Amino acid sequence: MVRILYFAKLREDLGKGGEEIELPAGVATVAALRAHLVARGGAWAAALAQGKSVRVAVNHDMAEPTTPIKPGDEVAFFPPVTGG
Amino acid sequence: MVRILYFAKLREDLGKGGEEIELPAGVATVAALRAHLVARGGAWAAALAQGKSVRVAVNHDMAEPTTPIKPGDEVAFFPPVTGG
Amino acid sequence: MPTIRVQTEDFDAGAETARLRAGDPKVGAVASFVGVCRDVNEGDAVTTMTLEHYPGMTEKALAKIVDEAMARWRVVDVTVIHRVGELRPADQIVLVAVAGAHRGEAFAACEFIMDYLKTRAPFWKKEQTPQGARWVDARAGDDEAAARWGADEKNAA
Amino acid sequence: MPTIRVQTEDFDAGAETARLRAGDPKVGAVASFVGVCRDVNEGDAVTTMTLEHYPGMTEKALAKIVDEAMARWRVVDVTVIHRVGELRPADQIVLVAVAGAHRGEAFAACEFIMDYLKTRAPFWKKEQTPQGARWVDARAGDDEAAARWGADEKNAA
Repeated sequence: MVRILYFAKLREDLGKGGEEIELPAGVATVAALRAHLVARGGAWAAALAQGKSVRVAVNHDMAEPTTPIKPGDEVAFFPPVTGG
Repeated sequence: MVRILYFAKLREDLGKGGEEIELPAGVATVAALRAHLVARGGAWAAALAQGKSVRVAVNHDMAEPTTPIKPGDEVAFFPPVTGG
Repeated sequence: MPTIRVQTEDFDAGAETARLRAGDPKVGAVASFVGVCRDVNEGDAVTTMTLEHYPGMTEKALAKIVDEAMARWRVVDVTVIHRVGELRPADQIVLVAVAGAHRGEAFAACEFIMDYLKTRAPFWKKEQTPQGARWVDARAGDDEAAARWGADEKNAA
Repeated sequence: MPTIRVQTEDFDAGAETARLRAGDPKVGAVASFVGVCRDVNEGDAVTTMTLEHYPGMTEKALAKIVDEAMARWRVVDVTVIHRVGELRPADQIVLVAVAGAHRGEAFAACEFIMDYLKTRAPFWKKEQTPQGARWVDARAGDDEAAARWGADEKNAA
């Protein structure tokens, strides 16, 4: 299981703040997890498609597409940050 | 007449905070006034000699050796500033 | 020991800055920054703003930014306070205060922390305007500001 | 309208900064700096410090520096307060606070004013140490700081 969180506009567009999913076989990086979610189609494809500005954190650290993901991780998807 | 002021270490070294003097003939710049004061010898030569770090303001504006001086001006000599 | 807080309440910038330097007579310089909610953004009136964040990650991200600043510059101590929740124009949003022996390093560390906070700390602003609510867009200018310090990741792009 | 004061009394940096931005909801950024009297300088303990200035020129020199900053950067307002007379370690010496729409310009103007103040405003520090009284020497580093903004005159040299 990985815990996935969504924030800000992504949370609104997807209609949820988070979920827990079983990592499918072969999904072991941020890029692969994102592609897996895009494959759901609909709002998921629209919000997370390649080219959309989406930032990802794995276990509270900013991550890259190549950052590895393993069961037990917390993975957050969110728009570019706008604090300050 | 010009009004001359001395500040900080210069004031202490010269033993006075200021004086009024008649501008001698030919003394029409900051450099010429400084040379005129150095010619007094003693503490004046020691404090104001060429090569000593001395800053000058004419009528409250920072001045250069070539800045003109005329009767009625206020000319201040002081060490490099150290505020803040 | 840096102070890092994420809170809904307002803060007293003067008291925080005084506390930051209290007790260390080696401090000769305190540089600080307060970010304030403006009443207009991109030409539209802003009536309220809501700041969302990522509890759990936020403090950790801020601590990392502060640690990096303290590794780059010789500073004595740092305070970062960032508000979340609903804010109104003229409300304070963020305080970054840096105490150090000398001003150059205090200024640099303070501006570095703000630039990194703007591009790496998980906060998001939503504005209420007469035209409706909208999420604030990240600015390329903030990435450029962070890039001056050597940051290569982009936030806004 | 800039506020420029030279005074023996202490100041409340938080209150001054709050006042600086009050009433202008276009202000999104307040950068400020407080210089503090340290208890050590060049390896020697400092028990008290006396700040001398040039009454009549001081306010004018500060106003000129602030005007130059406001011509270079789009900022809304500036406060500069500099103390004179006798100070002790941990006492505040100077406050420079700049309010603007955006942080980059507020930071730049604030640091510019401090750098120019250190090299162009007629203040002189005399320290009391266990070894006796001494006038503080100007630092070449302060000239270098001012030179970053294009200043060509040297103060310390």
